[in-house]
Amino acid sequence: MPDFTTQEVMVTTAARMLRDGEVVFVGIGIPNLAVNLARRTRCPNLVLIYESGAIGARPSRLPLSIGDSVLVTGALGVCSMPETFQYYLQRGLIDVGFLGGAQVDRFGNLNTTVIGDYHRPKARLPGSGGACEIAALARRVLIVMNHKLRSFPERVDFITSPGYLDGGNARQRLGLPGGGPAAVITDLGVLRFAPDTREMVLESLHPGATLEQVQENTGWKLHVASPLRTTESPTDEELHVLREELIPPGGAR
Amino acid sequence: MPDFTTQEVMVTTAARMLRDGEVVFVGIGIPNLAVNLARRTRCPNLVLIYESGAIGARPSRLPLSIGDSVLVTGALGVCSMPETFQYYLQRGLIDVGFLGGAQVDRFGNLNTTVIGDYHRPKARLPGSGGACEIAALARRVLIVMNHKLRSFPERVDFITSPGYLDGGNARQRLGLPGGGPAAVITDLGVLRFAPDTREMVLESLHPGATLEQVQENTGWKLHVASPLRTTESPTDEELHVLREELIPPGGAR
Amino acid sequence: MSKLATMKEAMSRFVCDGDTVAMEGFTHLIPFAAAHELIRQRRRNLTLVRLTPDLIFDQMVAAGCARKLIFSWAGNPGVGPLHAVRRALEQQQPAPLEFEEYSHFGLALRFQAAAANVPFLPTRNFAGSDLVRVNPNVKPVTCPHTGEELWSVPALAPDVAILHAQRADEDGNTQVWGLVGVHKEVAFAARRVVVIVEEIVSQELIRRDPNRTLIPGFRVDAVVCEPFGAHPSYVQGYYDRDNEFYVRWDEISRVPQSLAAYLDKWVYGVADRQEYCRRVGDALERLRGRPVLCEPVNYGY
Amino acid sequence: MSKLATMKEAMSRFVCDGDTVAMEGFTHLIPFAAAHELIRQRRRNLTLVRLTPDLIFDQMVAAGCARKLIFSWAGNPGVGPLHAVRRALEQQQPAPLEFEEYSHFGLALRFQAAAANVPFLPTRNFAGSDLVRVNPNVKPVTCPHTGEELWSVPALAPDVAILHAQRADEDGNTQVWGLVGVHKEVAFAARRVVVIVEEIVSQELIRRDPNRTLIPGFRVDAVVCEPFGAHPSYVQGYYDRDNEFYVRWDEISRVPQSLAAYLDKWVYGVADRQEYCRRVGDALERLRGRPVLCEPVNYGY
Repeated sequence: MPDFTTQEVMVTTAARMLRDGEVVFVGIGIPNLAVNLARRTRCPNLVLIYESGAIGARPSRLPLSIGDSVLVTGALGVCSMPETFQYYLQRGLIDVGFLGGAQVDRFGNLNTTVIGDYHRPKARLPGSGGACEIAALARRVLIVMNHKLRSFPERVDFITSPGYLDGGNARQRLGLPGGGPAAVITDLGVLRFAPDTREMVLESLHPGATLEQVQENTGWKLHVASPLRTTESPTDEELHVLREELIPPGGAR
Repeated sequence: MPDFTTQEVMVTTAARMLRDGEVVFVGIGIPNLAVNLARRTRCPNLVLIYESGAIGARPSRLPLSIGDSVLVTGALGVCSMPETFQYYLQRGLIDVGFLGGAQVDRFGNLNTTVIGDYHRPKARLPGSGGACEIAALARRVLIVMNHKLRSFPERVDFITSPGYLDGGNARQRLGLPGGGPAAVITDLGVLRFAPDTREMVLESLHPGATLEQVQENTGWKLHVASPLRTTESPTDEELHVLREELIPPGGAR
Repeated sequence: MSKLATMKEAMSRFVCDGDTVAMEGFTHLIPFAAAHELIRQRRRNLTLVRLTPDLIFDQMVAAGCARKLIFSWAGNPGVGPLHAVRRALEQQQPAPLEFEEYSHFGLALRFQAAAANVPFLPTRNFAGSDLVRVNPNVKPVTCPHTGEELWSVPALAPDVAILHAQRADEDGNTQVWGLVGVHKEVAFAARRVVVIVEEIVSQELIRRDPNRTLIPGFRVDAVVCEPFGAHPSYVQGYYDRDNEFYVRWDEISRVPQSLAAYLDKWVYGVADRQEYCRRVGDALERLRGRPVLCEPVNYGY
Repeated sequence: MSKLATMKEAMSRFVCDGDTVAMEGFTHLIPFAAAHELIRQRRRNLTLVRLTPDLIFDQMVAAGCARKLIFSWAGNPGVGPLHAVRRALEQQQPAPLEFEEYSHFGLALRFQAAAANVPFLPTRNFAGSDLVRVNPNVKPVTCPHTGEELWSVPALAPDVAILHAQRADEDGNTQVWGLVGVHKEVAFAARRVVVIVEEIVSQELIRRDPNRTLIPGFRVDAVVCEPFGAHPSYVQGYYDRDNEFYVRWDEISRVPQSLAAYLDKWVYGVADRQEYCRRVGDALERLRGRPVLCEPVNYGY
C-alpha cells in the first residue's frame, strides 16, 4: 500500500497543473489545498482569487467557505462581486478556474443544477453559483470530482457550466471566450480532452486504480491514451507541506 | 444704490430655488455659493454632490475646482465617477443640477462646445464635461449665466446640453429622463420656461435692471411675464452668511 | 435627519406583504435578525432575492414568508443542501415555491443594471448553458458597434433592500469593509433601503474616512442598531461565523418537525434579537476575534 | 515579484510611439512627472486620452507628442481655456490635432466597458445633444427586454494606462484614497499599466487594509516611486494643488514662445523629477498640508 491517500494524489496532481504567476479562481476543499500546495512549492507567485472578492488571500486556517472571514484578513485586496465577474473573469484575467459537480459528461459539461427534469427534478441541486461564468470565461478549467457511474453520464441532465458542449469547435461557434476544461482529476485517475473531438480521454491511473474501475464508473465507452500512464505519486516534500503546513494535525479539513 | 452686489442677488435667488433635503449636483462659483448659503439658512439637510465623486462635502474654504482636495477632507463619502454618473445621476437621485455656458437659447439649450461651425470653429470651448448628463438626467436644472447678447442667441451654435430642444414635449419624445431647465438666473433677472411651449419667459428683474437692458441683451423677442416682478433682494441674514461665513474677508472667491 | 428605528418599526414600516425583498451579504453580513423579525411579523407572499439563499431564506421559506425565490446558489456553504428550500422545490412542501435562477454573475448584473437605471446590461457569459433555455430573462443582444452577439439580463429593482453593515451614523451614512458582495448595487437598485448595523457611530467618525462609505445616508430609509444582528453569519472585525450552527442546521432542517421546533424556540419564542442573544449566551462572545487593526491614512490637504 | 522601475525605464519600456495612452486622475493624481519624461523621450503620434486634458495634455500637445486627443472637458479647471490645445484645434498650430469628444459620463463608460470586456455599454444619456451628431461612436441600442431606445458607447481599451496613486508595494498592489475618478476602470481597461506612487510601502501595510487596494499587483507592469510626481496637481494626504501654477499657466501658455521657454526650463532642462523638485524648491514643501488621519478599522475575525 502507498503511504499517501487518494485525496493527496488528487491534490498534488491538481497542484502540478498550475504554472507560477498564474491567477487562479479558487474554491474550497481539494482546489484550495492544491493551490496553496502549489504556492508553497513550485509557484510562489500564484495569485489566489475567490469569487467572493478576496484577492491574494493568505488564510491562517483552511477556509470553510469561499466567503470565509480568514480570506479577508491579510488579503492583498477586496473587490465587489460585480467587479470580480466583470473586471477579472470576463476581462480574461483568470488563468485557471476549478470546478466540480454532480455530473460531468464526455465533453466536460458540468451539472450542478438538477438530476432529472428541470421542472420536475428527482433531485434539486444548489445551482450555478459562479460555476457557469468560470466555465465560460476562465482561460482554462480544472475539474475535480470523485469517479462514480452516476457522476459520469454520457450526457448531463442539465448543462449548468459549459464544457465542450457537443464537442469539436462548439465553444468557438458559440463565442465562448474561455478555453474550456483542460483536465478532469478524479479519485481514480486523470482525464484530458482530445484536441479535435474534445472528448474525454483517460490519460493516467492513480497508483492502485485499474482501468476496469474507471470504465465501470464511466457512463460511456471511454477513450484511453496509449500508453496509459500511472499518475506520479506525491513527493515527500509535497506530502510534508500538505500534512504539516496546510492540514496541521487537528486542523480543519 | 442697493447695498448688495449683483452676484449676491444671483446667489440668493438661486439659493431660494432649493428645497430642504434635496440632493444637489454642485459646480464652483455662484452655484457653490448658492448651495452653501441655502444649507446654512433654509435647507440644513441639503446634500451636496460634486461630479468628481465627493458626497456631502464640508469644504473649509471655497473650492477652486470641482475636484478640489477640500471637498474630500471631512466629506460623507467618495465614489468613483462611473458610480456618480450611473448610480446617482442616471438613477434619478439628483434633484437639482446647476449649469452655465457660453450660449443659452430660447428653449434653454446650452452650448459649451464651439462658437461657429463644429469642424471650423470661430472659438473652441471646453466641451461638455458632466454638463450633457446633468441636463439629460437631473430632475431639474438651474442655469446661471451673465446676460449678454452673444450669450443669448435664438439658437445655440451647438447643443452640448439639451434644454427643451425645439420646445413643447420634445424632451419626452426623445425619452430624456430629467425634467429640464427650471429657471435661468442672470445678472439682470430671472427667466422661466412656459409650461406649454417651453420657451423662456422673463419672470423678474433684479433691483436696478430694466426690461430694455434685458431685451437688448437677448437674441430674440423675449416673452415677459405680467406682472413683471422685481427679484426679491437678499435679506440681511443671507448677506451676513454670504459675506461672513462663505466669503470670509480676504477669502478666495 | 435621524433615521434610527427599532427592528420592529423598520420591518413593519418598510416591508409589505407581496414585496420583492433583497437581503444580501455574501456569507458575510447576512441580515438574520431582520429575517427573524419578518417571520415573527408573519410577512407573506414575499419574492425573496439573494445570490445565496443560505440559512436565512431556508428559514423564511419554512416559515411560509415566501411566494417566490430568485437566486443563483442554493446551498448551505461548506456543509450541504438547504433542506427547506429543497422540500419546497422538489415536493412543494409546505407550499409550492416559484423560483427564478441565475448564475452569480447574472444576478449580480441584474442588480447593477437597476442601480444604474438601465433596463439591461450585456455579458459574455451564458453561451452554451441550459440556464438560457430555462430562464427567458436571459436574452441575446447584438452590439451596435461590433455586431457581436452577447447575452443580457434585465434590471432587477427590489421594492426593499435589507443590508447589514459594520457601522453607520444616525442619518444612514453606512461604512462596510471586508467582503462587500453586491451591497452597493442592491442599495442603489432598491426603492427602499433598510440598513442594520453593529454600531451607530458619530457622523464625525464617518467623515474622517469618506472612502469607506458604501451607502450614502440619503439612499437609506431606516437604520437599525442591532449588535450580533448577522449571527450566525459573520461581521468582519466584530464576530466570526458560527460555523457549528451552520453544521447543526443540516440536522435541524432535515425534517420539518425539528425545523419548526427551532423556529418556535429561536424566532417565535423570543421578542427580539436581544432576547435571542441572551439565549445564545456566551457562545456569542466566543465568536469575537482578536483585533487586527489597519493603519490610518491621511486625508489632509 | 518586484516591478519597481525608474520613470525613464518605465516610460521607454511601456509607452511606444503611436500608442493610445490614458493618463487619468480627475484634478487629483495627475501624472505630470510621467508626461514630462515622455516629452523628454520625444514620444510621438500618441493618442492621448483623459476626461480632462488639463495642463498635462496642454504641455504634451505643445511638445508635439500627440496625434489625437480623446477627451470630455478641455479647460484649465477654475482658471480658463487650455491655450495650446485650442491653438491646435482652432489653428492647427504647431500641427493639426485629431480629436474625439464625449461627455464625462460617455468617456467614463467607454473605459468601464473595456474594463468589463464588453464591446459596449448602454446609457440614458445623450438624447438631444449634438454630441451624437458629431461623434459616430455614440450609437443607439434597443433594450432586448423592454424595447426601450437607449444610446451606447463602444469600449475603449488603451495600449497603456499611466496612473498616479498614494502608495503601492513593490509588486504593484496599489492603494488610493480621496477622489478615485476612473482610475480602476482605466487600470482594468488598458493592456499595460504603469503606476506612479508617492511612496513604496511594505506588502504587510497593504495587507492590513485590503479594501483600500484599488489595483491588484498582477494588473501592473511597472511601479515608479516618484515623490511629488503629480505636481502641480495634488495627492490627498501628501500635498495640495499648486493653484498658483495653474493660474500662472494661463500666462505661460498664452503664446507659443513662453510655453516653449517653460518646456525648455522645466522639462527638457531637467534630467528627472528630482531635479524638477529641487528647482521648484521650498514652494513644494509649502504645499504639504496638515495631517488629517482617519480612524483604523478592525479586520479581525
